[in-house]
Amino acid sequence: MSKLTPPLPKFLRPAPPRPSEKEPTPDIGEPNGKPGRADKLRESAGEGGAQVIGWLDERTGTSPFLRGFLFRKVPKGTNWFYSLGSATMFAFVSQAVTGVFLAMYYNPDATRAYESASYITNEVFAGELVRGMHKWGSTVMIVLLFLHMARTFVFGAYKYPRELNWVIGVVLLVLTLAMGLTGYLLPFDQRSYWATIVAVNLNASAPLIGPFLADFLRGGAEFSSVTITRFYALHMLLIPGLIAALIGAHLYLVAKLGTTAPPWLRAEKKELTKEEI
Amino acid sequence: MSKLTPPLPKFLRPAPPRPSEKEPTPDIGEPNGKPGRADKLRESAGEGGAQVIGWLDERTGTSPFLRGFLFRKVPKGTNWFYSLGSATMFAFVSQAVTGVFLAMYYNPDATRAYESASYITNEVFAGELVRGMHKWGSTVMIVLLFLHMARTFVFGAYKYPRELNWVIGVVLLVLTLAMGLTGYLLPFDQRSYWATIVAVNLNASAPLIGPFLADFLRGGAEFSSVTITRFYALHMLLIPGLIAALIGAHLYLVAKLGTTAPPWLRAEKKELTKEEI
Amino acid sequence: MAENRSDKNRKPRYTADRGMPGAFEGETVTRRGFMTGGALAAGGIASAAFALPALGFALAPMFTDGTVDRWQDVGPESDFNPTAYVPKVINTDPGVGEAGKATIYVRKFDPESDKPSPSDGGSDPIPYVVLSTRCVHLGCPVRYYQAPKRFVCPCHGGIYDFQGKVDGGPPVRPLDRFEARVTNGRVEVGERFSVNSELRRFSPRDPSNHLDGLWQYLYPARPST
Amino acid sequence: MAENRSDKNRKPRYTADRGMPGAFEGETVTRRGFMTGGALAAGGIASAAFALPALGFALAPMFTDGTVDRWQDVGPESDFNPTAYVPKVINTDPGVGEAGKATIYVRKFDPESDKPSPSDGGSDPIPYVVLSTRCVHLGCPVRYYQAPKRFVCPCHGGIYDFQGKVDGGPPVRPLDRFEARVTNGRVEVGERFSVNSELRRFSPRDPSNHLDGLWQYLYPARPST
Repeated sequence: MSKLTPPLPKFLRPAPPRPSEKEPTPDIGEPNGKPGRADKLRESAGEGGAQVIGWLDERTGTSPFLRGFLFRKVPKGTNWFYSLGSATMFAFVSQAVTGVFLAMYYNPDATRAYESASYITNEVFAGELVRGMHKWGSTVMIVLLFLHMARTFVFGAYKYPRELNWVIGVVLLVLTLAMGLTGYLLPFDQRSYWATIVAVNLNASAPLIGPFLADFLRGGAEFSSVTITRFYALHMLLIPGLIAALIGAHLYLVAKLGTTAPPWLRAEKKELTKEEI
Repeated sequence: MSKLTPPLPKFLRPAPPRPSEKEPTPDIGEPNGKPGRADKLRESAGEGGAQVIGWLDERTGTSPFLRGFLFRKVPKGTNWFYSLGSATMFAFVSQAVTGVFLAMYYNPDATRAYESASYITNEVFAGELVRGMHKWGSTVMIVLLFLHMARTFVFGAYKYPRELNWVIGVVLLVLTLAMGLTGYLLPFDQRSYWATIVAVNLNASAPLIGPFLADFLRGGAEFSSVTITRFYALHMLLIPGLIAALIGAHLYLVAKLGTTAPPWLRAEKKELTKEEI
Repeated sequence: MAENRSDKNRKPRYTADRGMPGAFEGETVTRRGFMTGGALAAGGIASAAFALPALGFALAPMFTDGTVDRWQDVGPESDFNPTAYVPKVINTDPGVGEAGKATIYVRKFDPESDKPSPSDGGSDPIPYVVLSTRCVHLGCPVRYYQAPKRFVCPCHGGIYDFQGKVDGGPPVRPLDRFEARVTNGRVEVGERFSVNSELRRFSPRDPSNHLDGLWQYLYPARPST
Repeated sequence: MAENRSDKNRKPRYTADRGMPGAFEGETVTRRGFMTGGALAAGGIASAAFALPALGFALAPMFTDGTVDRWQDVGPESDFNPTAYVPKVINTDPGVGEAGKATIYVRKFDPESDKPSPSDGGSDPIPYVVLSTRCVHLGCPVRYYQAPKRFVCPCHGGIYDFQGKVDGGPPVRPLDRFEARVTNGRVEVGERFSVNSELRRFSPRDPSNHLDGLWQYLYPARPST
């Protein structure tokens, strides 16, 4: 501000306009007739929505990020195989949502678990559907995960500078399989029970750490009332928390490093270079 | 590349150096004697660590972010009150960790809940301590949250452009109180039971939506075996998931918009401006 | 004309008129717009396909009938009289152990003093007055004292008279009642129901729900009851 | 000298020598470095204060004695003979309902054929041979067939002979056994224990843990047993 003329005290000066309050640039010409009522409504509704979005955008600065993310350049040759990663994530989200709702009825007690699972299936509205989605969705997720991994491997998308993302993906694979293992016990029928016994004893067969690993999973030396709550806690809290965090890191790296072109296009490019010579 | 001289085929050319493999700039002079063994070890260990960090940094690009985050400029007058937000988050993390471990033993069944809570307290190693941390930690978190909110209000840090962060904070407050409410039922003693009955009926007293809200919380018209699993699912999955996501948004906005100076410094600045005139 | 005006003020209707390269004649939607819309619609349908059943699954208990259609024996007729309440324990949900047990107060119906009777339209009055101990303020258990013939709630001091009507404190309507009948000389207790201050009968409601005057429309019944 | 060399090659030891403004004499750590270190140390201590007990809480079952010190009656002595196994059901954990029940096979000890006996050092041999049905391959339940006098596991075809020793298939050691004693003419079953191929006695181990030769050191016992 000028220091020559004594200015008004600050509280008397008009506030500088906030960015959102600037005069709207009149890109819509003055209407030459009275606007129709419907038009006016539509316009003000649109403006209201734009104002809300503008208000949010001004405070969060998401629009440059969103523009960069949604309209980013992708390599030539990007095809349907590139959607396998998103599909896997969608499967995870579906598992998370159905899982939260199943937890509202499920009871991780050795004497009540089977009963509550059958209550979900037979009594609750849409229970069979939701439990089925969770059960078959787990298989779908693992199939999609392996397909996504195969795509990455075959297209060579694990190479520099994407090694770290491959490593994170492998950890996600292991965690997803651990979800399958811990979830298998929860219906607590004969199949669940014996499959878990066998799986825990497989863990016990590792030299040196095996017995400790099995004891950790069982919560003691024998399969007891603690085992099923422990599997439930791993299935609901520990492993999904880790998976969600690692999916975040995985996506961050994908957004940062971009995707690769399919190998056949890279080969074409190489040949083009040779022909140019 | 030059198109005049025929270059080697690509696979015969030496690979261009990766950024991490560039010659290290010799800021350490050539040693004039043979380096001592311990020194050498120390140096190579340091270099190894630096290489791992460099490898990660090259692929993730975290160091500019970290530098910006850790060495950002804060306003003059930033004081201990500004740590209340971090303290609240630390309390949440502590609740999450102890909660995951408590879930390994807790059984959300009306006939077993009290038994498993008393098993945790009396039988498991450090159980009294961990359950105590979770119980008292919830109070600590709510106290810290209110202090953080009071700091924000008194310092005027909710004003433009931080209104959205205040709104998110208020939602976090409500969700944290909901955690307190849902967690209170879980030990399932007389106090928990009647407090929850009263709380659910308080919800039922809202006109129009009240009865539906109460039915949603109870999982039916009467307090039944579904009520406690439902409270457990809300306490463990739905509400903590929302809180974690909103804490992320809250922190993003804090990092983006920065912190405010205390009001007395802003007042000083105003006076300075006047004096300058 | 409004049509002309909006044509003038907005983008041209046809993509060809906007000077887009490769536009087809008569094309009104850009291909990018179409793809975006299609992707959003497909994503929306896919999300709804799993989110809606899951939501219905979680919210279903709000819309299901919670009443239990069974009669529980509480003792022979000789246990009860019209001048004093006798506490009895019934089981509202066998699945939750101790928490499923509820105390009720039972006495014989007295045609002289019990007017009006909360009967179901034109049917006979219920032969026994069976009161729930759930305080209709916030659900704490009330206790009956014989000397003043009053029910008192320990939580916030609600007081009910001998008929279960509000006599003081915060409760919003009389104590809930239960159906009762006599079979082979034994008293049996059935479904819960709520009453308003005139003892008019309503479907079972939560404590804290008013049932008088216009209030009854602000606290709707469960859909299936 | 190494000291001189490192002084020359690294940053000067004193902050004053590095030309820092406001450095004190003899100061070796910058104030920023000290604050950073202090904050990290305080944060580390605070995190450890809640993370370590929580971890111990979660991992404690790995280090606690899982054996149950109680004797369960399985029937009178007249039920059993040395030539055939009789199946009996005991309860290993009453808290888990059906899942806590386990079948065991019991027969009388035969001093002629049962050599060596898995006795505890110099004590008397256990008067009854009580075999666990838990296959030591991966924990499936084995079944006894009288005709071939063999135990067969349905999961992966493990076969054990009349003494419980491995006769074929993947199992790594003989079937686990239980302590047994006779009290007032009734047979009582006690703690589980494991044996290796020479029937030497070990603390109870998981299935799939080898106990012969050097293997036994690769599969440690639980710390408290």
